[in-house]
Amino acid sequence: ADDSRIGLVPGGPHPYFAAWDQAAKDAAKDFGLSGADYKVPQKWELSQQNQLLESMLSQGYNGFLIFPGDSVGTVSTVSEIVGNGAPVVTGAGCLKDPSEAAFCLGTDTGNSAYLGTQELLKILGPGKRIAHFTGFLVDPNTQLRIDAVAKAAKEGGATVVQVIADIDAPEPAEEKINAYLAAHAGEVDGIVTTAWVPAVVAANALRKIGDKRIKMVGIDHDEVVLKAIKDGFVSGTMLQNPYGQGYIGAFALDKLRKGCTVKADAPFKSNALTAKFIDSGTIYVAADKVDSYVDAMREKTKTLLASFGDTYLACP
Amino acid sequence: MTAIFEARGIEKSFPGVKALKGVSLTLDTHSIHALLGENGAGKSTLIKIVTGVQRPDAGTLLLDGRTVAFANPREAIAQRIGVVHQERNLIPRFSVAENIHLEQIAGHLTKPVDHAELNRQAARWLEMLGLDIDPRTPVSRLSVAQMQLVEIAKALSLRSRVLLLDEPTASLTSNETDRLFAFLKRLRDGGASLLFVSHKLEEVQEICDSVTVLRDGANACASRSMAGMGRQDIVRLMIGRAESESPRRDGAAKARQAPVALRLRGVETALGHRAIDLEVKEGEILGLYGLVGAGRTELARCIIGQSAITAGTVEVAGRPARIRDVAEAIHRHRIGYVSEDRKGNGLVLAHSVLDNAGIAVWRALSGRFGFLTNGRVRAAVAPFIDKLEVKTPSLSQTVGLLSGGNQQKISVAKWLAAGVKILIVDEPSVGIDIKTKAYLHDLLRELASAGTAVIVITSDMPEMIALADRIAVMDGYRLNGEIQNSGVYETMSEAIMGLIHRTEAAA
Amino acid sequence: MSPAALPAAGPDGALARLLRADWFGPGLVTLAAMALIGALSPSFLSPLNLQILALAIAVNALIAFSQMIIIAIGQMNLSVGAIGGLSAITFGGLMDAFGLPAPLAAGAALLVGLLCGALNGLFIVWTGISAFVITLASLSIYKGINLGVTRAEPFYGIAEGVKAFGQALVLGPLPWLAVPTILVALGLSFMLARLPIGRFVLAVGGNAHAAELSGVSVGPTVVFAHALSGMLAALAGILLVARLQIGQPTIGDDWLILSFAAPVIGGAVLAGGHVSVAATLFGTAIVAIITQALVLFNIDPFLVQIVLGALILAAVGLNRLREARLAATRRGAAR
Amino acid sequence: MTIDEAPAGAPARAARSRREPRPGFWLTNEFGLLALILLFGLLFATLANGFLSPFNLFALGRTAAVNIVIGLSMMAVIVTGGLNLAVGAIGVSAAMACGYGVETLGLPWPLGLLGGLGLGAALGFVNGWTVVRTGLHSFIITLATMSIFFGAMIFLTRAESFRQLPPAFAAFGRAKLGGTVSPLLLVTIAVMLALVYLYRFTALGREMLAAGARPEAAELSGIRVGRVFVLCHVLSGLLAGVAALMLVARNGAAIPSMAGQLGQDWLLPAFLGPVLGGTLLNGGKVSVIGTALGALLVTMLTSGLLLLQLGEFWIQSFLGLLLLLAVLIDKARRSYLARRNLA
Ligand SMILES: Nc1ncnc2c1ncn2[C@@H]1O[C@H](COP(=O)(O)OP(=O)(O)OP(=O)(O)O)[C@@H](O)[C@H]1O
Ligand SMILES: Nc1ncnc2c1ncn2[C@@H]1O[C@H](COP(=O)(O)OP(=O)(O)OP(=O)(O)O)[C@@H](O)[C@H]1O
Ligand SMILES: [Mg+2]
Ligand SMILES: [Mg+2]
Repeated sequence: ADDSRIGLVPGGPHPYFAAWDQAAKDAAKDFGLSGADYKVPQKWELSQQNQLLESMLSQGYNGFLIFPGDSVGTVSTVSEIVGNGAPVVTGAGCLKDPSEAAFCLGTDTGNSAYLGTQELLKILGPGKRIAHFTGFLVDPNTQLRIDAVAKAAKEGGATVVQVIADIDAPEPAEEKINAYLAAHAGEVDGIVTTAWVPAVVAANALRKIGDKRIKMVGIDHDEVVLKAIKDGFVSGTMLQNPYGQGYIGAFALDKLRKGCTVKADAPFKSNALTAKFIDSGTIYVAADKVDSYVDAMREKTKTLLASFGDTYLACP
Repeated sequence: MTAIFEARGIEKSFPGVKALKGVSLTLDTHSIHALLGENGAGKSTLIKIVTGVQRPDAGTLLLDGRTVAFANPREAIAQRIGVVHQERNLIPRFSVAENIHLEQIAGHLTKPVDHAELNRQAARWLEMLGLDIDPRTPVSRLSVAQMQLVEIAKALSLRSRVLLLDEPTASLTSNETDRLFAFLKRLRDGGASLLFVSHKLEEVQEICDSVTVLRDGANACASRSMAGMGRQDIVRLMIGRAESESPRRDGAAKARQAPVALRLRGVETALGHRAIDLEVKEGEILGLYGLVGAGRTELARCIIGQSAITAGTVEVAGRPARIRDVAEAIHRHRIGYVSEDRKGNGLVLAHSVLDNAGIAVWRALSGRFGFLTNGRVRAAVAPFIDKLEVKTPSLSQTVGLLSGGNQQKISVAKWLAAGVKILIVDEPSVGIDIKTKAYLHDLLRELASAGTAVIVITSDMPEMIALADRIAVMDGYRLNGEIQNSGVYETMSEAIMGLIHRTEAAA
Repeated sequence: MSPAALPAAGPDGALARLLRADWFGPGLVTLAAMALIGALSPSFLSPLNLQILALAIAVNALIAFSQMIIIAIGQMNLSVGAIGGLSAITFGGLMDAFGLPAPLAAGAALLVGLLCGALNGLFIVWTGISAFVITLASLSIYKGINLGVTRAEPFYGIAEGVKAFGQALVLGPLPWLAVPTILVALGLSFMLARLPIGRFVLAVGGNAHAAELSGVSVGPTVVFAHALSGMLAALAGILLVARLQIGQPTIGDDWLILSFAAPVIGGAVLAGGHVSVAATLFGTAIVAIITQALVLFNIDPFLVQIVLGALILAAVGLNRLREARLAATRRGAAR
Repeated sequence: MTIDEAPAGAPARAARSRREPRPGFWLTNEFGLLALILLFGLLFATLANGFLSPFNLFALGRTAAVNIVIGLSMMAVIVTGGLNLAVGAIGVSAAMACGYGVETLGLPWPLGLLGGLGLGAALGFVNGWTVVRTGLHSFIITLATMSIFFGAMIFLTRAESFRQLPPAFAAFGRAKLGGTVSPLLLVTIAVMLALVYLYRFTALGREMLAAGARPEAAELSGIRVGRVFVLCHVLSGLLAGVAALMLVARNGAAIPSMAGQLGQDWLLPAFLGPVLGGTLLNGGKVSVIGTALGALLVTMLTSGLLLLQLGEFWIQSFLGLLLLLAVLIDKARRSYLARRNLA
């Protein structure tokens, strides 16, 4: 409606969310919102995000797409926001049930890691050894990813020989991943990365040692990773759909403000965190699709949007 | 003799204090000029203004008849005005040599420092002052007296035309002082102009040609010739009346029968003392004399539990005592120690007068849940602060802002308030003016008469002879012997020096 | 190494002097750690691994030096990371967006670092407000500019020459990236030990008032130290861009702790006046070796932090033990 | 002992010569901060929409309440001339211990709270004891223990949150007294009062200050410096625990990420308050009120800037500039007053 002011708030500054900015602008135009803004906490800090959200509420924003800074810690903030009459949808990451968020629109982090590992094993064949590079341990998703990779490896008859975590910053990531490859390159056949920075750094590291024997599956759409795929140093990457999250999230929030409600019998999926999960799309991109993945994502967004209202919302 | 430097009508205020009220002073070539006054009279402030450390509120400075204004110490140094400040101003981790020549280094911005050359040059200055230390030693490892000599060497190395010395001899013994004076006289004869601040009037009379006296920030006399001035004349100018000789104590005889308060037997320490046998009786004042580096301060530190006693026995009030830390010494055995290094560890300079004077009694004064108010502390310490005539705008003044002498009074007042049974006083009158010194001596005597055992460590021979009942002489971390004090300066000083040189002769 | 660590009086030989040197303890710990880890896991001493180690040390040492020079004047610089980050994106941005040749871009980035540092110093001297507060504010400003310019997105268009430089080797396992660091280390040692400005820095840190009284210009010295610190941080940022091959806006975000840890492990006195280039270098090496060892021995990621903390404690504890021994023997010899 | 028998005239003179003038209230840090808070408050109230809205004031107070206690926790160690990098790690550990006690062990919540605080104090003790025993700088010790405490917490909890807490917890964090005041603010005020009492009116508090300002002098005056320093660290740990439990109430759960990786997110608020409030980093001087005002000022600046909606990525720059501006204004005020006082 014309009085909807939607805020799109990630957990902190990160290139992944850049697409939300465009999505917000497009949504405001396409759906006739009075405003949709992408606002970024200055740091990846729960308290900073909370403060930003509180401030936006004071400024009159009345619908929020939020990437929860913490899947449990943000529950309380969300319920405060909802208590003030502003609907909340979580995007890219979910809140742990129970929460007052309408639903979660994102990538199933665990499943994505699971699928990515499967893709890797498809390339490697059975009985191989893989390493897993991932992000901060304080992020509960990290544990989900570790478990998912382990599960896929077990099913595929591979062994996870090493997990390196807490490398969401480029410097330690570079140091640890390189050190690992320097010492153990011969003892590992594949690498799966489930966080942005490790994917970038590992792609560069493989390029550096020029070893195409080790196969790698990355995550997200960083240019370095995409280029490494083209050049053959990385086999593929698990892409998510940030633009779709932002665009559809804004659409749904506007509807919710107009009096729509979430259907009780909607075909939500469930993941490790919530039973109200909607998959915004995950695709595996290998060298053949590097140039066309954007179209694929657009397509996915379009189909999701077309049926979204009917599938998930009950409108007066 | 011609005037080289002149200060006219200098004024300077600090928050709450008017430190200088129109002070004038003229320095001549070929002369040593004394600047005298009580603690807080404004001597150091005047020196700081002359050397560009502080700016005057009013008044003019003339060098060679031309008006000068120094915006910072560098400009004064450039005009060859050197200074030894009252406070130690050395870079603790730099070597002795580099400290001495820091001004030189600051003069050549691009020339790499030649440490070997600096060491060679510094060695010469050290030798001239009779300081037997390696120029490569970091100054943080020196004793107070050694630092003072380094600071003097630093000023001398500039070969200044005007040299201001603010209590350079405060922590020196007569030996070093004599050496220094010989040197200063040579400088004077070479044409330099020297300003000398001291509270030891014997020294002033020995080497000064003219004198300026300050009283409460104003001239009591400006640049008068010393000729014909007696000690009493100077004293009258300084404090407005003549000095009253305090009579020697007669308590000494009584004390001889009193019970022993502290006894050391065959004590050896981790710091290197050997075979120390020493006792002090209640009501007795024991003097501990020795040259710089004799180990007296160190012995005191071992007694109060700061360093370990490795052999022998210590008895306090007749009972064997093992003192493990200073808190135990103070609270259980009631032994207090007035440190010689008041800036380093005698006072908490950043805290108020009240907090410093009361620190040793907080525990005793605090009530339930450790409750303690300023009022209660003030009631306990104010009498002593008054008695010592501490000059401070208020009890909440920061101690670091007081004049040197007044700081020293606070560090003594602290122990008076604590009411200890054994008091060790290390160089008590460093930097204290004669009036206060007399008070302090009276006070120590009074304390002793009331039954406190007092150990006085001092390198000031006249003070030692005026104060002590009995004098123990230390050298090289051993006790050389003891003598009863007869109070007659000549015989006593001879006897003491005899004891000191006994080992040297033997060695 | 500062000659403050020069031996004192006494008839002691070269060995005693060595024992007393600041870098000796950390150096010993470094060697012992390398020998131990090398014995347990031979691949640790492989050329490739040594090269990785050298790369990590090369950048981290510059970060540590950048802080060390400020510790030397008895202050803190909380904005090292922010300056490094800003310089890094300047370097990357000029190449990516304006197609500037790498040397020019690097020069500009160094200038940005120098300027940022000098501004810190000027403000501290001019206002007399503690460096902590000023650099805290400027940390926010510099980091904010970084975010404002990049919108948190990296610059990818790094010149090929820079990328090649980031991976090239000089000799054996010694990477080219380490060369600027080695030069800086040598220059800093010489400056701190022999050049008047270096001595001023240490004098101001040891006792600013005394230095002022001795004719040292305290203000300019402080500004100089901060400008130098900014430039070293910038250099670290530039090298990091070469190493990471992208102009990450997050560069510098977590330099702060590291920048203090290495000098302090190397025996720097936080109160000022005493730092050692060699010891800081070894401090950096110790942290890098520990980090690598944790990866090498495949420590459970949930245990990594505990082990890291314990090892740092062990390293400084060992060094401390040596110092205590030394002090004890010195006291014994005093008499 | 005759020490008490001062000369008859002395006490009278003491009273006369020392009318303790309050050393320029207008010159104090606290007044400066208060003036700045009013100044910027007024500015934001006129420029920023919604600054004075009840919800914003409520949120502001609640954020400030936690930041103040975090600042006080750091202040307790800065007194010794050291610092405590492990405040965040201790805080999270305390919160998780409380959550574990209540959720897993099923303890009644007051016991859970006590358990959390107890662990905070105990970890503080570990820090203090290690610092005093080894003689190493607290920087390096707490750097290491930060890793160790946090690592142990992550290892034991596997980064899982505790959220089955009594609803009273979350209700407390969200309650509004009189529409705008968070009860967390009251907790903070209680903590401040206790600390003011400690530093002003107890022997222990004074000993902490004296020992921090000059350990050598304090030692020679009979203060057991080592013991006092350990107590400072214990106090710091305890306060970190209090801050963490306040955050538990605010978040309605005990979560391992509430202070960020290694608890480092707390470091900035931990230092900002004390430093702006006039606590000397080399020890010996504290200001409880100043720390609180400092934390409040920063929280307010952040809130005001967010409301002003300046370019979203530039906010941090503006915050830095405002901070700089604030200290400059304060500096100008001080030199102005100092000049006038002397004239
Ligand atoms: N920086 C300062 N701030 C406030 N008061 C000061 C400051 N410096 C000196 N004063 C005060 O000015 C007066 C003169 O001090 P000054 O140090 O010049 O005395 P002095 O004659 O050198 O005494 P002493 O013999 O004890 O060294 C004293 O009352 C002192 O407390
Ligand atoms: N070899 C040494 N290395 C380092 N410091 C030393 C050495 N020898 C002595 N010192 C220092 O020199 C000083 C010697 O003692 P000090 O001069 O204080 O003795 P004292 O008898 O108390 O003399 P005074 O009271 O006249 O100063 C001590 O402070 C000690 O720390
Ligand atoms: Mg003086
Ligand atoms: Mg002595």
